[in-house]
Amino acid sequence: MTTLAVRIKGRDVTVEIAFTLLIAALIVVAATTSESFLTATNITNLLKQMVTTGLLAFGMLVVILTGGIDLSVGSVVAFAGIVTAGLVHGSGSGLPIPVAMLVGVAGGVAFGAVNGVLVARFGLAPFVVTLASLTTVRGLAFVYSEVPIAPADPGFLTLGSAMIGPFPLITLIMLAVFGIGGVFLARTPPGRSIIAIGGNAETVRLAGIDVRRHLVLAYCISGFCAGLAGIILTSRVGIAQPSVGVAFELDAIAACVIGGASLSGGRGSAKGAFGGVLVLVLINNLLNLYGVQSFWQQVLKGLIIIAVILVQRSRLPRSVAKGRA
Amino acid sequence: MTTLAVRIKGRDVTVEIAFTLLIAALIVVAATTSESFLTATNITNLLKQMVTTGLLAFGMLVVILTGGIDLSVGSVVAFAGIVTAGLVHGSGSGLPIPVAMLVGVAGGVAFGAVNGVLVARFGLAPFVVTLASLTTVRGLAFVYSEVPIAPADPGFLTLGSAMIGPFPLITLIMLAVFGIGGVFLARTPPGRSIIAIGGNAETVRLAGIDVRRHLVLAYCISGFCAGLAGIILTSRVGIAQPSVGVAFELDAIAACVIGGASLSGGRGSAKGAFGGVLVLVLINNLLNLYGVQSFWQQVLKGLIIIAVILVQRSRLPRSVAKGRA
Amino acid sequence: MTLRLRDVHKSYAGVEVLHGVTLHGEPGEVLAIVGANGAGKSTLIKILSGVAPMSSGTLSWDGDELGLRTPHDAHAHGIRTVHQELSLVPELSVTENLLMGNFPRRLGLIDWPAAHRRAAQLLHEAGFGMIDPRVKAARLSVARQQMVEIAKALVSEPRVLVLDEPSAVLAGADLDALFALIRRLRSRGVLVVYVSHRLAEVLELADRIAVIKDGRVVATTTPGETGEGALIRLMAGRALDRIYPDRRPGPGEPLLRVDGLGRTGEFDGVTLTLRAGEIVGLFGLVGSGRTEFAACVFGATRATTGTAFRSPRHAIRAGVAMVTEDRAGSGLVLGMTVRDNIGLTTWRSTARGPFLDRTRQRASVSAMIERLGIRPDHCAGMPVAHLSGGNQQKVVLAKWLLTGPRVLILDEPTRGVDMATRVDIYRMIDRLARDGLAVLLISSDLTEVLGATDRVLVMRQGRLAGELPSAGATEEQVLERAIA
Amino acid sequence: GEDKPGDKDGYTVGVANFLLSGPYFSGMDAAVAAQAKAKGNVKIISTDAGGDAAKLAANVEDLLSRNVDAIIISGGPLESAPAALNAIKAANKPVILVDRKFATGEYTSWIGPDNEAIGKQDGEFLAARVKGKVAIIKGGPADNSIGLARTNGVKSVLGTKADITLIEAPDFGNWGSDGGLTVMEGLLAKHPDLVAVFCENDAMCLGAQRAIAAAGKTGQIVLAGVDGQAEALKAILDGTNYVVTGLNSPNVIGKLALDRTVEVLGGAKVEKDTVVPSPQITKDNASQYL
Ligand SMILES: Nc1ncnc2c1ncn2[C@@H]1O[C@H](COP(=O)(O)OP(=O)(O)OP(=O)(O)O)[C@@H](O)[C@H]1O
Ligand SMILES: Nc1ncnc2c1ncn2[C@@H]1O[C@H](COP(=O)(O)OP(=O)(O)OP(=O)(O)O)[C@@H](O)[C@H]1O
Ligand SMILES: [Mg+2]
Ligand SMILES: [Mg+2]
Repeated sequence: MTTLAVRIKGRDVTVEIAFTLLIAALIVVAATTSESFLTATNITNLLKQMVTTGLLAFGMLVVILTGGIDLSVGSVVAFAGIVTAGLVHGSGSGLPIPVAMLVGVAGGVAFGAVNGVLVARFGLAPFVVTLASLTTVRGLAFVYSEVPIAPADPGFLTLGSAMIGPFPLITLIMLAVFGIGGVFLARTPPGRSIIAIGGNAETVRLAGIDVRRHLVLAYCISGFCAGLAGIILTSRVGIAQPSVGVAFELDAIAACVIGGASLSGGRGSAKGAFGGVLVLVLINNLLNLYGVQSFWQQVLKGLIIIAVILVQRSRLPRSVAKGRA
Repeated sequence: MTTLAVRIKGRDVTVEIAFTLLIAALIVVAATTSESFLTATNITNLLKQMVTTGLLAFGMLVVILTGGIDLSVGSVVAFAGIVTAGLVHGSGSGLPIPVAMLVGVAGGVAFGAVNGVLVARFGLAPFVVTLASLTTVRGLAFVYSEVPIAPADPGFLTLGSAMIGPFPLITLIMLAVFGIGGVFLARTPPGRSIIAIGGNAETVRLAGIDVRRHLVLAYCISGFCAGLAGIILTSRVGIAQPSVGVAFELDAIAACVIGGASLSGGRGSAKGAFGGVLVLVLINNLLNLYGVQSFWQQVLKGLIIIAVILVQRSRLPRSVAKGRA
Repeated sequence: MTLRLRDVHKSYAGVEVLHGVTLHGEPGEVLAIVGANGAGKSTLIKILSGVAPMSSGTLSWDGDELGLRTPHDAHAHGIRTVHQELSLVPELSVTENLLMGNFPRRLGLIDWPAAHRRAAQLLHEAGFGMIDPRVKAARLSVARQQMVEIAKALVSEPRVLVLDEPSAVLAGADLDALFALIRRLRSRGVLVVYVSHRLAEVLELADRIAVIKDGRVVATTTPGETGEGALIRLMAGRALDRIYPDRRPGPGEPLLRVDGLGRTGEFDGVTLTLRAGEIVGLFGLVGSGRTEFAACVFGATRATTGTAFRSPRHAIRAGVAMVTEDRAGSGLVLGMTVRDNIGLTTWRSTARGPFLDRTRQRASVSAMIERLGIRPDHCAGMPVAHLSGGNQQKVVLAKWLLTGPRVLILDEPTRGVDMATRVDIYRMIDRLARDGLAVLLISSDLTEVLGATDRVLVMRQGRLAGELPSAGATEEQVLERAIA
Repeated sequence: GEDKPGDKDGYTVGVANFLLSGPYFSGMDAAVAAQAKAKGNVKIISTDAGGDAAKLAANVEDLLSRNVDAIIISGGPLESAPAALNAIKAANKPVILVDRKFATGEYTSWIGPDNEAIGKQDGEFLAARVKGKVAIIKGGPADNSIGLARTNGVKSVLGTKADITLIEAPDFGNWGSDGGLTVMEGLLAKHPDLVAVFCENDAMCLGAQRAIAAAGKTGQIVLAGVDGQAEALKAILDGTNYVVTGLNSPNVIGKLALDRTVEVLGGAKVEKDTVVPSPQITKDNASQYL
């Protein structure tokens, strides 16, 4: 039986290696086929470009681990951004930038809490709950300000543009989220409970753990990440637009699944999700560097995603693999 | 014990009654509060406007029953439309309209088949498979033609504008799909099997039923409905746009869930999904008649959806309700 | 120091299934609860463990009432339960399943090495030291999962340990380990509530026995003053002159021949022939590969050596039926009605044109409910999830009998089935065999495997380790072949 | 090494599209490319942000990292992209805006239409032609000020007319024909007595025209649009109830933009903002724009 366990371990490991190799391969291909790939500018771009998807992907991962899903993140990004910009801009009544940003993130957490309560307390399907809040929150973003807001204060761009040594500040922030988040999931009781809930909520309940509170927590984390992504995005672009962030949730979900997460919950890791983000960002960057025509980019992107999860699949036991979302 | 069954039955019925009452209530409110609601024009609009969502909702229902999901329908709508229009328009080489439309629908079925095979044969998560095809198929629609195509032949508009007595032809087509589809699900072996697969694929497989083939069938049906919706929409608008149909899948899914379908599969009915479509269309129509400003429409729509599924929830056994997508 | 249930009523959806149960247990005793399928044992236990609230009545410990609203409350009062249905989190390691909710921590973070040590120690203390705490629960056989479930209840020394049919999936040494554990706990003053259909072990283990029938306690007695026959009479309300039918006359022509079948890591070189009119037992210790062998023969998994059916479809066409050991996982569609579950195998074969033949389905289903005595008797329209464990098992059996099989493979078919019903099942198998079917009966129950069959095949670590005629063979003979 | 523009025979020009999925924008992208081909010595690298502001910034960064000589930004509905503009400034490359003039940030040159003027044109045309209820179908929220400008143009004319009542559709047509159709159906149900409809672009107008036809009100309601989309021009030429539009040709703008870019790279001193005239198109002159 030990041997079996080893074999299992061994199996997982092989897949992780395969996945890492895949990413390495992508990088090598990129470096060898496009002279502009390894330039400092491009690397910096990559580092910046992975931030939004990265943050959303981590939040999404936590929710997916519970067996849920959060479709509202794109709208929350827009809401947090426009509110923050509005508060800073606010003629005269403008808040100090950090305060305004805090409010923006808090808003994200609040929406997460609402999603969580509806899912946990009332047992509604996460897909529909967050689908509804996708609509509602987007509406609220426009209600708050139909027109884009570009805070005059140049300090507003700092967060998005500051560099720590060779690294963009925002990239370090995202890495921190993955680092801390990874530990949270792997090494703390609430983190483990969240994963266990995705595996078998009833069992967790029987173990005397408060399933509902943990579900709410998960959605709050996702809301937090979305809020954070929102203010970072706004500061990076320099202008807040209520229409921003449409379909962001899709890339975030794709990243998680590419990283080996199961949408039926209980399986997935921060490491994997981060890998997924890398893959997506590299694909985009490559297709751009090659100058692939926009619509063909879409065609290829879809095909590549399929190809990648075909590699991942080997991780799923057959039974799990059977046609469930 | 006799009472038990009756009570359980009775319980379901009460929910269905509640649901029917809800729809009735919506209609009464509409009729009494807006003089334009009961006008022939508005009723005809309603009948026409429910067609696209209706067709997509039925296809979606079949996939959802298997425990899957089909995010690609919006893109398939665009693809089927633009290809059909292109084939008709085709300078000189233009196909006869019915043939072109057949090709469009066939295209939808083909994409459905690809989704189905990836899910059934390779055991990939339906969410990601169809997410990828959402991207790819959208890309293909644009690759086929970046610009809208308006077939010169006025006969192209017939399908979308023909009336059978007081009823739009397209509405009757949609009703036929629900009618036949309802019987398919309730009264035929493949229909029942599709539902059973959503409940427990392994049990069904061991019962000697070819799970894979039924999964593929389910996605083909969804593709068929999307293709049909595509040609109907194009013929109705008179112009095929590669950009049409973004986020159509969301309304379709919402309709199914409002109608009591469970996204984890095995539960849901054609009747319910149709009710869900009615609710969505009525909400939109009402908000417009009241002249509710667009953003507030979004805000309200989300809230109403939540409200409605809160009514539906009473149908779910607690255990099922626990935080799963 | 007494645990008291007084006048406990429980209704599901307005239907009362417990009608005023009054019962008490003392520390340091084993209180056995026996009763037919659907009698209300699990329901009682769900109440004891805070899973389901009672409709009315009181539960008190030492005089003061415990208002149990959640499993958490039950834990707080030292009441630990092992439920009838396995409920591990498959994706997580044994360690995590065991310590869920109370991990050893360092600097606020979980200390995994310590956790694994703690888990290993727990398993060892429980007598299940053979299980590697690092393995994912999903990798464990049914039996070992059951052991983990039991160990889970011991994370903190319980005052009351409730076991709902823990022995159903255990056999041989594993079963002995469980009994030893129970005796140790009793000696430490733990009250053990023990639900089982295996009357022999109940009589061996229990200090007191409560018999439940149709939601009422019809008797409380002690092993001293009762016996199997008496208990069965109390449970079933009827006497069972004898449990196993007569042996059948010599077998007819071969119906199923398996030659050198193997599957890497599971079983190897299995050769056997099933003849018309015979019942063949397949005994083996847990993990010996019987389930895997059966699944492979049936075409549910691919063989690596030898040939079997290509798919369940082919097997069924050839007249083979298989009742799997995992009811919830592969036997039933829990969300569907009893009617749909029983009809599943025959939807297509009985279809009229493209349509289901509903009238025929209805007729054959109610015939089956009648024939197998599935309770409640009007359950056709009920969600199968609302049936008791044993009755669910009958539904699975019914589904397969409808295919009119010529070869019947039964993997632990009497698991969780009450004595009276077992007797019915033995009779039924016997009748089928006499009608010319060949039956392969996979079982971990020695008496059953000897009593109900014509010959016994013994599997050891995935290989056939011997064959005995059931008549005259002793349990020892079978066991020594089963143990490596 | 960073190579000075001018001291080489050819240029590489990056085109950053905010989104291509619309005939106007893909037309713009194509026009730029076509003109580059015509010029011969200009290489085009086109990117699409798919409507994501951050991705636009990212694409601009990608282009800069590929060391293009200049960047043309087709901002579509995007109000501004300060960060992107800053990045380009930092790399001191020229940036030419087409169609969309960004509200904030520095750019080298802008070439585009005067959307308010186009709106006024349509307004005056309608004012001279109809009395009664005139509906306005907007493409999307005012975070896209292009549409807003067009509507304001119309309002500035019709709003002042005593014999005209303006009715704004409650929801948006999302710049597409299908949207135009459904919004129009809603309007017709509530206001059967409309005499004219103005849509913020031709695509929506074409859909609205179908709705009007389906309601049998073709004789009663005329339509006015903006852009000069081929189908619209044809409808106008055929003398349908689609009576007017204002040309906002991506071909013209795209061509000018590339020429302008090359001038800049050549070191020429160029006009900062260039408004491309948007002639009114009616039955009389439609043929010359088809
Ligand atoms: N969730 C439920 N809804 C409705 N009825 C239920 C439910 N659970 C159990 N029942 C009914 O309650 C009765 C007792 O069920 P219970 O599971 O307690 O029986 P049991 O004694 O454990 O039987 P077994 O020995 O087969 O496990 C049965 O008639 C069963 O159909
Ligand atoms: N603890 C375990 N960990 C991993 N794999 C196991 C374990 N136990 C069994 N297996 C695998 O499953 C096979 C059979 O297990 P299983 O217990 O189902 O056999 P069985 O004879 O059907 O016993 P039972 O039916 O009583 O469960 C073993 O041969 C082995 O390959
Ligand atoms: Mg029970
Ligand atoms: Mg077994």
